[in-house]
Amino acid sequence: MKLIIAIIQPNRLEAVKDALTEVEVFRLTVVDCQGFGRQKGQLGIYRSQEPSVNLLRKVQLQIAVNEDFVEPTIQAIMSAARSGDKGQIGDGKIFVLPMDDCIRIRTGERGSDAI
Amino acid sequence: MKLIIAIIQPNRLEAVKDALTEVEVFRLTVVDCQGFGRQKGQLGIYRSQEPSVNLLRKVQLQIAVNEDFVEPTIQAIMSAARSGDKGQIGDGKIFVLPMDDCIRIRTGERGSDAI
Amino acid sequence: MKLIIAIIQPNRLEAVKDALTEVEVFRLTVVDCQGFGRQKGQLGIYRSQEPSVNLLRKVQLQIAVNEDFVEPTIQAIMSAARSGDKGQIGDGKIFVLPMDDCIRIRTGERGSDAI
Amino acid sequence: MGLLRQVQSWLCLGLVAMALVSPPSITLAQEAAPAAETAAPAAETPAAAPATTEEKPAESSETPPPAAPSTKEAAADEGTPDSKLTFALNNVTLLICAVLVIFMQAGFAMLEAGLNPAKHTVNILCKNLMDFAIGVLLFFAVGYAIMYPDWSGVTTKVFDFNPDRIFAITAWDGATVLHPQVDFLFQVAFAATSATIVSGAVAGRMKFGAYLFYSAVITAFVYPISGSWKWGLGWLNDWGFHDFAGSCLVHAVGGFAGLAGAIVLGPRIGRFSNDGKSNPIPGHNMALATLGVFVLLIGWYGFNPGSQLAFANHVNTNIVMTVATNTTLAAAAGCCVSLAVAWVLFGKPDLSMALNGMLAGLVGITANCDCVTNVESLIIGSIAGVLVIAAMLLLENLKIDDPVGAWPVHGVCGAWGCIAAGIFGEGKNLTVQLIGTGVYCAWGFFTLLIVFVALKAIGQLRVTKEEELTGLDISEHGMHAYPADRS
Amino acid sequence: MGLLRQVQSWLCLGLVAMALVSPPSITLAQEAAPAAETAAPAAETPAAAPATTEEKPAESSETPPPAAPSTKEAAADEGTPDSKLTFALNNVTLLICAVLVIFMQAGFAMLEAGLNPAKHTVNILCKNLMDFAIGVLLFFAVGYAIMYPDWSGVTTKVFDFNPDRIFAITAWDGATVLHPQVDFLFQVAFAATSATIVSGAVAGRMKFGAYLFYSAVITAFVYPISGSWKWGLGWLNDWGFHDFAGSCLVHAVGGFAGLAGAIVLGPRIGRFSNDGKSNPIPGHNMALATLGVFVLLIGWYGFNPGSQLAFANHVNTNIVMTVATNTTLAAAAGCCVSLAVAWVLFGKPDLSMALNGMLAGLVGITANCDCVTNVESLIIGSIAGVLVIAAMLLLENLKIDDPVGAWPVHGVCGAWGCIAAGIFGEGKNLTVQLIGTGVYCAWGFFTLLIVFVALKAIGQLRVTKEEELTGLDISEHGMHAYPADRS
Amino acid sequence: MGLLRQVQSWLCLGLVAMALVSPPSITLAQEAAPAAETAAPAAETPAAAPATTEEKPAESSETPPPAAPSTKEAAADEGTPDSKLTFALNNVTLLICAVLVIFMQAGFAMLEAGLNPAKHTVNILCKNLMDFAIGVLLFFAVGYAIMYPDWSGVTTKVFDFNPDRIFAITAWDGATVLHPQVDFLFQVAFAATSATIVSGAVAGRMKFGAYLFYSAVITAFVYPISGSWKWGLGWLNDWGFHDFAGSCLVHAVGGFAGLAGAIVLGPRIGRFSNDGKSNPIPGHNMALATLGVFVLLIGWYGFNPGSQLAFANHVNTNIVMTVATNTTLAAAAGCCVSLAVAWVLFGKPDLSMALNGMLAGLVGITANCDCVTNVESLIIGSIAGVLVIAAMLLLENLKIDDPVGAWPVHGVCGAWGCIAAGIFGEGKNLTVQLIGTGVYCAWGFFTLLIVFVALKAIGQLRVTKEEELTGLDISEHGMHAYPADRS
Ligand SMILES: Nc1ncnc2c1ncn2[C@@H]1O[C@H](COP(=O)(O)OP(=O)(O)O)[C@@H](O)[C@H]1O
Ligand SMILES: Nc1ncnc2c1ncn2[C@@H]1O[C@H](COP(=O)(O)OP(=O)(O)O)[C@@H](O)[C@H]1O
Ligand SMILES: Nc1ncnc2c1ncn2[C@@H]1O[C@H](COP(=O)(O)OP(=O)(O)O)[C@@H](O)[C@H]1O
Repeated sequence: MKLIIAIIQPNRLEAVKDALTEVEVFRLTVVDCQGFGRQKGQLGIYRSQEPSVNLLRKVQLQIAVNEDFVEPTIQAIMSAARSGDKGQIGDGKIFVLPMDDCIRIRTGERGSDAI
Repeated sequence: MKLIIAIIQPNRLEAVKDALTEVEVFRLTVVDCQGFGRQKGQLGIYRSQEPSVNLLRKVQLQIAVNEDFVEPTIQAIMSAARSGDKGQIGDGKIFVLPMDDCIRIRTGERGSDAI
Repeated sequence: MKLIIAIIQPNRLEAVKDALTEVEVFRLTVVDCQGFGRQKGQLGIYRSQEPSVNLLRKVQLQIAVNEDFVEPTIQAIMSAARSGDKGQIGDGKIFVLPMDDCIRIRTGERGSDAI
Repeated sequence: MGLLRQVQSWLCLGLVAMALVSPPSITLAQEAAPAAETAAPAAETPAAAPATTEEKPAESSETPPPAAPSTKEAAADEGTPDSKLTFALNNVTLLICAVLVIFMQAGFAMLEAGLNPAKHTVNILCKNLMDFAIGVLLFFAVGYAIMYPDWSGVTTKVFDFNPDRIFAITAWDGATVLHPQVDFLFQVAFAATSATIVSGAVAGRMKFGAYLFYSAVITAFVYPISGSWKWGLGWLNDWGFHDFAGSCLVHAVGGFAGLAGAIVLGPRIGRFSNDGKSNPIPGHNMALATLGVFVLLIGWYGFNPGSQLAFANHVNTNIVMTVATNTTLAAAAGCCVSLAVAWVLFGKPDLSMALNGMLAGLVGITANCDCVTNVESLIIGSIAGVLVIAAMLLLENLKIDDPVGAWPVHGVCGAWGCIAAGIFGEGKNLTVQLIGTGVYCAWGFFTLLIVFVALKAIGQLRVTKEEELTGLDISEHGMHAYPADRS
Repeated sequence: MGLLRQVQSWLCLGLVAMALVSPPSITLAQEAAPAAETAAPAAETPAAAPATTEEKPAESSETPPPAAPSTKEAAADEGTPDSKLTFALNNVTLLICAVLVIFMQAGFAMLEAGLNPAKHTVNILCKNLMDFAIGVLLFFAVGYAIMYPDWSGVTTKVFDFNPDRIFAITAWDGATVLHPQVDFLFQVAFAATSATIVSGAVAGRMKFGAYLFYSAVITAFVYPISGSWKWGLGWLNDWGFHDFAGSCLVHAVGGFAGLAGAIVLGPRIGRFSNDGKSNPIPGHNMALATLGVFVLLIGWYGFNPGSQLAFANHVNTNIVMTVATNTTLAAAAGCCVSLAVAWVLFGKPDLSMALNGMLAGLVGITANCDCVTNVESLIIGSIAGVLVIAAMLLLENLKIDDPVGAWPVHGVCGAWGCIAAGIFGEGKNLTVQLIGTGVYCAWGFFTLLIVFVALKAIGQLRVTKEEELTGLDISEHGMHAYPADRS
Repeated sequence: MGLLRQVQSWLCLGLVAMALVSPPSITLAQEAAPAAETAAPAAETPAAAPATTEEKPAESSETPPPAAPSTKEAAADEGTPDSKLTFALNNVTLLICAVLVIFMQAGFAMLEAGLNPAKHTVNILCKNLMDFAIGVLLFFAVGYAIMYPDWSGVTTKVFDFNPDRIFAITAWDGATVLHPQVDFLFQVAFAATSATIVSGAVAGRMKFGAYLFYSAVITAFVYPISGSWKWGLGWLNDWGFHDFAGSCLVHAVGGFAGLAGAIVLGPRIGRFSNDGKSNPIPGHNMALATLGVFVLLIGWYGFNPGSQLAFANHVNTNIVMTVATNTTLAAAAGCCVSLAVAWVLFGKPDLSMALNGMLAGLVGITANCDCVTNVESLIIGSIAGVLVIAAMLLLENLKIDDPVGAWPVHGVCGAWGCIAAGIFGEGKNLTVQLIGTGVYCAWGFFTLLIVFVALKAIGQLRVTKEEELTGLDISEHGMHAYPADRS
């Protein structure tokens, strides 16, 4: 079991969700976050001044998956989260973390059944 | 050391906090999130239309614990986070992640003492 | 590769970001969160009543780093996140999680190159 | 209708009897009467005395238009350009005042929304919108008829209605000083206010249907019936009770009704811990709450000055201007004193107390702003600023959960306003003021207590624990006030 | 200018012809004329008849100031204190009404912002601010001149302008009942309203530049031209068409223009799924939206009562007060009915429908509030409350995306208002009302359709998909409405 | 009091001397005098000339009521119905204007809150609430007495007070044109405005106690003293200085006081990087800020038209209506020009600049709206729209941190307003205008500089770094403006 954390552009969320549905990943959790990376300038101006590079709005997806689904999930995210054809700086990252256990609160099921 | 991530219904937060206190888990971090799972329909209507299934508000708990506390913590969350007696779809998940190290910023203590 | 999760006081964010820049950690993700720990009383009064101890506003940093950078990153956070000289209760925690993989969405690079 | 009329009459009488534990009796009424007679001309304004000799007396709220004794005299010079201008000026000004009072609905809505958790916001907004909408319809249907029955000379009744005003506004007869249409508008805004005051006290746990029901009861019956006792020229008016713009008639009735609601409902989940600790539930948006108070302040310039009901001669103009300044001074004093007291007692300058202090000052001056001096206004406002804090602490001790402080602000300071009229107001009788105040507080409290207990008995009062924790927005209205962009 | 004038004239004529599929012809105009003549004195007010004999007739909106026939008579008693007071009272009151109407801009801004996702908020605020600013400049430049040409007696033209009012307001000649400066102010507020109505229908996807352009076109040409047909004493006025405060002239024109925009733009991304399912995009802040509606309600007390344009004699005062109460009753009825219908149909008391219902009632009563009774106002408001829901469901079915419901509220209920005047209004001709309504709806729709199609043709209408998803705040204005504290 | 009086007098004289580097001397005063004399009747209104012959001259702000020379004449026809109506109309209208000006407090609060980070919101709201509350109390205590001393004929003093107005409002003597109570109300609203302007410039880093202190100093002394020089009929009035509604008296004084505060406090942490880069700190809620500007716009219709102080005869009505339209035109021009300039310079249509541009236009027209034409208003507003951007860029270059742009909007455009009166205003002397403007700017700047430096010296001015980073809400008031639902 892995926990996949993907940080993407907010405006790609719908596309990524659709792409994940296609590889049969139906469950995920979304967290608002702000990213500090190589991208610049989303905050153009304020009172005629350009704020210095700063935290930009991002969205974080957390998806717990069984091993088989790791690669399809990564591919789905990658293809749908890119801005334009070649991607842009700021398009984000995917982190894959090992996961020891998973529990479904409703039923108490554990392990890969509970994902 | 484990990092326990629990995604629960917002209205169960108080109950879960109380249950954790009873098993002597006093420290935790809470993050607002939105979940996409099997639950439907929290957003009933808007201007007479039912929005399509969508992201529902959830709350995520992050709790770093030493090994001994893993099971009690899971049990506490499970018992307190269920809606009604049998639980409902949407009640959420618990993920258990391995954790290499923990540092208390104030003192610089590390490892299981710092939890 | 490790995922470093640091929970700090919101007003130390700028200082921590500067400290991280100095150890050449340029990329990070920030999530708003609320902490329940040993600290008390941030919410002084409301309508003449002191709310019971409760969730206090914190900021969570998520930083994916290669092994070499783990210690410098921890040190940078520790030094910059402490309130005053000796630190105060509520200054926060750092968790170090193992990470299996990292993917840069824009290019598809993987592993330590993608951090 | 005959039956309803009788039942209502008896109900009223019963409640009034409860309120008057000490027997007031005829004697007292006679004591009060002469004081009342001199009240109008003896207002604090120095210029009033010479002016009145040549003018018809101020058409103050003491003598509401429909029964105005000066009707015939006014009719006599109907055709003169002067009377036409007077008529226009009076009515246009009252229209503007009515608009300001209607604006208060927005103030109440923002204040209550701001002082409550985000998860009840849609419910709060919907309550405040609907109590105005329903209030207008029901006051048009029956409330106006009940509040202004045709009681000339008859003062033993506690309930009656003017059949010409059921679903209708009497046509302008070309003679009365006020146009009935604008009179209705001004009065209906007051009626809606008394309903909306209750809203804050019962926030966060009442079923929406229950809210609509009691809101209808207040605007259709509770407020008009007790209103008729004074402004409908009923028995309390006869006794010489003074409540210029409604500290008791509007605010205390609403505030005590809210108290009844808060008691019957019980506190919100988590408001008081099992170990008895008080655990305040902070509002989610202080900017909204502050905006609400500013809007209420503005609205009060319609509420108080407008209550003179006439503007166009020296006496009236004089009173209206004094009323406006007194209102301002009391608001400022209440605000400063509340902030200062809270700062001393709790160690921080608490914005929520400053806001409530300003409202406390405004409510406190409402009954007496026409008959006290500027400096007395400062005193009245300051005392209101202390009272509101004391009342809040009392509620804490009694473990009664009033989310916005409706009872401390409107109930307690409303009562204070009428008592202050007795203390400071020239020619006002303190005993009468105390009795009248008691009557209105009891009336508001007990009538609504019955309504809330009845709703509770049939299980229609409070939402379930689950629904309350989820928030009334989702559970009652199926929508969030602040959906995230992506949802 | 001569060319432009001709082109415009022909364009207008063409559109009007389209609207009038059934030939109305001269005959009909003559049928209507006598009805119109009796309209003013036959207002529902009982006291009007005796009063008018001794007074100059009500300077109602039927006879706007610049061309007021009573000018000379008024001039005669210019110097009397009475006439000076009348002048002052009329103009001061109209100024206050103008301020209330200008306040509506804030209401529209908050309502539209609240009912849309957070990511378009800056864009929406900027649109609503700028359409007022640009509207003022352009109405001053040409709009006012076009809307009030010097058409005394000539009614065959559909477009003309008064050269003295290009970049200028005619000086007060010491005789007209209204001061031209305040007349301009009141009128410009109306012009800005009609532009701002469109804003809601095209929210979330239009380029900011395109918005400024069409907004300029509306306030400079579209609204003034069609406005001149009635309030400029043009041909529709001649036919006896009745639209007291602008259900059609302002609201229907704006609402149908918005419909054209919504159609040409197409729905927002994700609004309708590929499988045809409707997927509403909820607003991000219902508190803001509700505040907006309350502000609009307040503003309407300037919009409707102010449209009488004169206040200072019994006839006027009488009408103004009735107008205010009718407005209130219709708003309340619309609100209650919409909430109730939505509750029954969809199972929840939907705040967003109650808000739209109140606006629907307000729009519906605007044309006829001077010529219907209180009870008829309730009926008109109630029907508007049903119509607004029906129209929304229709848009859903047609897959037209109107984010705030501008067409259901302003377009449909605006049309209903003028038709209701024909049904309920004493002495109003239903056929004329139907024709006039059709003309205004068609005019608003087709003129703006041309503008939007043209903008689309040159690729200046809609932002890119990427920009829309990111939100217009960042893509068009480079800023967030709600930046996090740390950014 | 005698000592304080002397110290104050000398202090004033010193500052005035500083401001007048070039010696103005007696000669200049005499040059100016005749211009001033003709000013009132020579207003741009064509109808004014014939009208004035038969009327008492316009009771413009040139001759505030308490010292009105026409008092006796007015008293003569005290008893006529006409004079009573005139009195009522004047005072009721001024009351409404006062209410609009008080509403501006809400506008300032929302604007400042919206343009600052969320973590200072409670502090900002509390400041804006309290400066009104404290302002009312102190203006009642001493401010009103200082601002309107009994200076008939004596013009060499710079400070005095009317002992009858210490903690009291003089009773209405039955003769003055304005009722003292409403006069006080209107004036106190202006005083509170000047304090509240400063608030924006010092946001986000000042101790709450320090804020209350300087706010008290402004409303009790700084504003009343300099106000008396003009509106108290003091020496600047004598020289013929013209500031119709307070571009300098209210706005420039407040704006320059704010500049002093911003300089003494220094910029907020992070506002300018160590490498000298400017790093703007965006406001947290543009919807709130925009709402604030709309409310301010509305309030300005009380501020400017109300400053005529009389409404009830042709001359006054004429001026008031022109003032209202000029105000609107300047606001629109300022808004459009600012947006356009910012768009060209920085590539995006910046909402925050459009908002400030509208305010700039409003401030700029305030001094001269009674004596310029409509087209001149457009020019004045447009120039203000440019000036506000230039001034902001200047502050950036000087590394002065004025979070809401109080100095560019109120200071610079306030000065511009009075200078523009000299340029465009008929019969106004530019030299006098320049001197007067200089005096007010210097007075606002230096008096508050002293206050701020003194507060700094005793360590009571600025919060600690830690507190500032945490936000003033928690550190000064112990509460969040927007607590999460669960906290
Ligand atoms: N090493 C990292 N740790 C945590 N978050 C990261 C890391 N790298 C990137 N991110 C997140 O991803 C977002 C996009 O990163 P960016 O540097 O623009 O991408 P790229 O690596 O493609 O240039 C950042 O805003 C940040 O939120
Ligand atoms: N595999 C998963 N990865 C990430 N989040 C999940 C996953 N499964 C469930 N969740 C979270 O838990 C919430 C509840 O899930 P749901 O599917 O309703 O529960 P159940 O599995 O009991 O049907 C979801 O809204 C989502 O936030
Ligand atoms: N074991 C833990 N699991 C999750 N979060 C924690 C844990 N310990 C601390 N935190 C987070 O760190 C914050 C500071 O914790 P606190 O207990 O005040 O620190 P300390 O351990 O130095 O006393 C808490 O508010 C909480 O958000």
